[in-house]
Amino acid sequence: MSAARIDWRIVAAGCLAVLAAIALGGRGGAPLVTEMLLMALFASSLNLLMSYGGMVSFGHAAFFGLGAYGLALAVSRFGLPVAAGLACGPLLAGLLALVFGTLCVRLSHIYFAMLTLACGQITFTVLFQWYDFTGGDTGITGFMAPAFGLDERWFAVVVLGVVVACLLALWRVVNAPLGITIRSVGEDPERVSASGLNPRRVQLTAFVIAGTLAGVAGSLFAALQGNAFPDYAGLGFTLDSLIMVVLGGLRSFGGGLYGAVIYVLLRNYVPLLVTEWELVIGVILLLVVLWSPEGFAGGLQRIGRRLRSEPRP
Amino acid sequence: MVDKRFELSRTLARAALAAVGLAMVAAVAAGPARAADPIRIGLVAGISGACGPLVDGEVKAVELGVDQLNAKGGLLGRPIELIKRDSKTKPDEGAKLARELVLNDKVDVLTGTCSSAVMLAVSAVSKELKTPFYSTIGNSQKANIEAFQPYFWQTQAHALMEAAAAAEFVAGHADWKRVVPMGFDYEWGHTSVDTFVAHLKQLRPDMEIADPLFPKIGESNMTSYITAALAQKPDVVYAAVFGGGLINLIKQGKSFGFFQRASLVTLMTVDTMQALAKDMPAKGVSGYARAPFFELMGNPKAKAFVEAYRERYGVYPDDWATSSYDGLMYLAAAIEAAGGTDADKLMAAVTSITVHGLRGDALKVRDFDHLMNAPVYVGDVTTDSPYGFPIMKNVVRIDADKTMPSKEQVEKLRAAAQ
Amino acid sequence: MTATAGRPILEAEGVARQFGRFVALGGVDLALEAGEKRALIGPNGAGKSTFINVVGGQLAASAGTIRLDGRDVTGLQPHQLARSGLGRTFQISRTYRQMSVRENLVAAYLVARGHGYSLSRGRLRALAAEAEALLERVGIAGLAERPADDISHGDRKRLEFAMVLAGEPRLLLLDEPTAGMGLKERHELMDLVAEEASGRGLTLLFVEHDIDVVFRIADRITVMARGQVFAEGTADEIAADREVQRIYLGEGH
Amino acid sequence: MLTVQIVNGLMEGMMLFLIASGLTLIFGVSRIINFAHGSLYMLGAFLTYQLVPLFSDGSLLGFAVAVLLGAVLAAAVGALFEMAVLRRIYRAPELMQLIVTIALVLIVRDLVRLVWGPNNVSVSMPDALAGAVQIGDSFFPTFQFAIFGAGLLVVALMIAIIRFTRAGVLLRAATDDRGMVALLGIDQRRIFTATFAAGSFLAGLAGGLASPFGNVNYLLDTEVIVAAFIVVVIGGLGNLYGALAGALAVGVIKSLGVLYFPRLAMVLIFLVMAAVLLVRSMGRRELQR
Repeated sequence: MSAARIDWRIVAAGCLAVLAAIALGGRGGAPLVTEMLLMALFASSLNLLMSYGGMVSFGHAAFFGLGAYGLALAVSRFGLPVAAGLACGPLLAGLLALVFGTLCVRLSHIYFAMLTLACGQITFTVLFQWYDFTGGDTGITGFMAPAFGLDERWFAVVVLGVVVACLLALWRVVNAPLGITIRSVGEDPERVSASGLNPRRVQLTAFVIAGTLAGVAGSLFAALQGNAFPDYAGLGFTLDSLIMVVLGGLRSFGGGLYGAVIYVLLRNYVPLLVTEWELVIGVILLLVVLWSPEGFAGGLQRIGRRLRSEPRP
Repeated sequence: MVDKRFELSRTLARAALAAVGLAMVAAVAAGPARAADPIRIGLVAGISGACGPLVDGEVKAVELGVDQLNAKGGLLGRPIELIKRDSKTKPDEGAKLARELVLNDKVDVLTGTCSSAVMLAVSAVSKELKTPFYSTIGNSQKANIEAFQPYFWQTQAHALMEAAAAAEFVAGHADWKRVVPMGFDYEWGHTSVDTFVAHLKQLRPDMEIADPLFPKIGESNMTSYITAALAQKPDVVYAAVFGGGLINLIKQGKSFGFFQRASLVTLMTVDTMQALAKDMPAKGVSGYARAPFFELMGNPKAKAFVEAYRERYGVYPDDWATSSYDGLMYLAAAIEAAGGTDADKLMAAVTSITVHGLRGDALKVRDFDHLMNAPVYVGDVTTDSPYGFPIMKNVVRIDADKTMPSKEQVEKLRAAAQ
Repeated sequence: MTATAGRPILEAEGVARQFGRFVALGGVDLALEAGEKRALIGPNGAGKSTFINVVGGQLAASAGTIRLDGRDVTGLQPHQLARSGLGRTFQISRTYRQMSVRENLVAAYLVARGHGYSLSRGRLRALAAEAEALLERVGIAGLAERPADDISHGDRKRLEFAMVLAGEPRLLLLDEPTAGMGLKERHELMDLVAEEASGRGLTLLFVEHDIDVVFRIADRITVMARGQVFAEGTADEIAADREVQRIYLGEGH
Repeated sequence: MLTVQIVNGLMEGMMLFLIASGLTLIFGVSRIINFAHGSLYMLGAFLTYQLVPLFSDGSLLGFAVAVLLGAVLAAAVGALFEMAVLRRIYRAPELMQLIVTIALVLIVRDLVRLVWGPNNVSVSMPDALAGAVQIGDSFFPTFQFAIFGAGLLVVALMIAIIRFTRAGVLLRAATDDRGMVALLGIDQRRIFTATFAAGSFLAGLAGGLASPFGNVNYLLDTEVIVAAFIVVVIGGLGNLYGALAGALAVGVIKSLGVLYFPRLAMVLIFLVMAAVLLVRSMGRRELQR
């Protein structure tokens, strides 16, 4: 039995690569690395639902946005210190994930997706229209210094720490009995049910974990920016997260991570070359689905298999 | 305990991580430092996303202006370098790009934002990094009032001023007795409607003002709002809407016979008139505008700009283009007055100079809210036009002193926001 | 665990189920005594699978009562029934296709033992040993590493059976356990089922089309037709029943 | 006032139905949630913008020809997409099918922008539809009646095709049971291609028909797609009559919302969508195969 242990060498190598990128990028480049890290966490949280739980959410950005607003509202409306606000974000996201999740897990497949879409759009609309409380479309700004007023590089290092911790925790979850159960439900909820466990409860558990982690990412994103806007809960971020998971690779723990790095880089650098950057991303997405449906991770594995099966001269 | 598909072969994972790391390193290391000689302007524009249709003219005009300045030897003997970025009309993206532009590309000034959210997000970066930032499209008053910061200035009439100008215009029509206000359902729309109503109540206490209507921003089907407005039997509808949503309102309104029964007063920019062309109603539409080129042709500077713009792009500049060009020229004057691009010296110059621009010969930015005394042009839309698309006639230039909030008002609003 | 003979473990009274206007079950009465092996036979569309699904909780009954060990369990969810000692297989076997055979069984154990939400990986190691033993018993230990998607139809049936056994049920519902299998495989599987059922003292209710299998395994046989119980009795009684022969044996198999 | 809003809501609803009909058709047959439906709508609008000057100087017939031609071209794009892309991945998880339609959204949006530029454009109303009809002391656009008629025509045609033609029989069979069509010995791929073409035709038709009634720009796709999803979900995915009822209901809710709960209209529509999904799911804890 190959107990999926964490290979600390890989973790260390990854962290070193990120630290090197932060150092080389300087103050101006560090926010890009931070964004990549936060998107990696955001996409990985969706990946828990999609690759493991078999649930495709069209409203995952709601929890990212709620994480951001949890922080922004706690500080600006309730006068809490930023540290406490950072706890409020994931908490708010987790709570709403519990509420929305309770409803959504009653449905499956495309109906589930459509209900998450509705929940996500309701969240967005409330954030967008409730001026007196959420500031509407002009959001909440100036409630804290962006990145706590830290040097961008130091903030990126802090985020690296939090994101690595969250991903390790997620790794722990998916390789623990709970992770097996979540995958079982993703594969066949009827079988789980006939075996004696309520699949909806399992789905709800996964939904809340994913929502909370998305909330962590959203809170830190708001901290990076020093603001919160309804966009953070909008359809744009939801589609981003779906695209990242697919680009990175479904059915792989690293899918969210790879996808975030690839997508954020594409989105950052393609517009420098062509105005029609969406066209380029669209074509890449199409090619990935057609030629490597399991994304970057799947492609890697395929190459790996080919290397192993071919005798070396 | 892990299914093969989930199990990452370690070498592969390492290879992947190395690749990812390399990619990140390569990515963020891109853009080597350049000589400090040129004056760099960072243009963060919503080239894609919701602002796409608006910023087209802005980008063209700024590129034209920079080329013209460089052709004359730049500013203070230094060439100007324009660095253009696509904010995708997303506040987070705008803020990130602004930060990158300041820290990596060493830009001296930021500009280009269109949506209020992106403008406020970039303004926060400008404040933090002490980099001057001016807006020529986005005109939420929040940036001048509640979220004011010393490195920002606004070269437009902001939302409060435009709404006040619209109220002046409506009040001036003695035969209009009943008005229905309407605005897009977001901050700008609500602020505009509130300001319009407050102003109008003062100017014309006799006027009946119906409950306002708030269609969602960019609403594609305005018919329910049109019928609801017409049911009030208004003489005039004030609509704080623009762009695509405004085109919907006008075309659909036309189908309802709206313009035979009421007048519309709205933000009427050149691009909207170009888009509507022969579909513009012959009467019944009045507008307030920011920089209608046809009204500025008497000013030789404006005429020269319009001709240069036409020569280069084959079209007439819209308001966004004209005011962005004007904003750029104001910046140029300020840099020359400051003798450089030092942020604090530049800001001191911004609030002390008087510039002969496209929109008048005494443009200046006042010191307590960094708001330009930009005029608002009001008039009636006519299809009788030499340009091949409608323009406005009977245009009145409403000067800023009639519309700018007083220092006391600004301070009151700032205190209320605390 | 051991049931006292003579007391019904499952009682269905007037169990009905409609789909729109179509009456799939028109009031079925059926009682199973603890430890017995009952076959449910009948032509296609007789309502056998519907009955299994209603008892298993996958379908709600439109009317009627179901008692398990004397307790009214009508309307309970499948997982609640499973926890009350009911285990079942499906017509098209349900396993976790992308997971390995071993993982499938470990997952079944986790659920059965109430460790589905555990975060302790120690539990997995402990259960893996048990899983190994059970795979051995059902004869697919050699396939432990293969994804369930990759193994043969018959082996998947065995896997599903093992997953049900992991839940230590007292009542076992098998919906066409041998559908789509070859003759030899069929008998081997059903012998295994019978052996395990006897060894563990399980009560067995199975839907089966192969009359040989039925006569070999079943203590008693219930014949269904058009959503009703048509006849019930021992193998000999049913074999001798002319009506049954006419409407069922003669027509189909 | 109330009546006016209700009538207007029904009119708007019929427009929504035209938008949603193709989406629900495609979903019914192929189970694909086509995010690119809005893109085909937009394409129909831009093609009409391009073609109208060629055929029409304000004449209704010329406009109709331009719209139909635009819809046919949109159908061709849809069919091509089905054959070149979707066909390869019918066995993949449904998510993959959805993702390629998202990719198509991105591609079409930028292609439209490349061809027609980022600015707003306007399609002229045909003269015959430019006026208004007076009912009581209210006016309603002739155009909306024409759209209502067109909507009814589409419903009638779709019913006729589904009821009375061989294609319709196959369509119904495919909607009810995908495997059955294969059993009937019919090339399932042809049905899917035809369905995609038909759905795209309807999207392009809706875009073309609606174009004189509003603004046309390269951002039209997103505006349309969310509205279409709402209608299709409320109507019951894949259900034509449901989509009609759902569209009319959404139109009326929105129209009345302007009067009675102006700030809540959008949230309310999403709440209705959520409620419909949940109510439909009740008592459906049945076996899912």
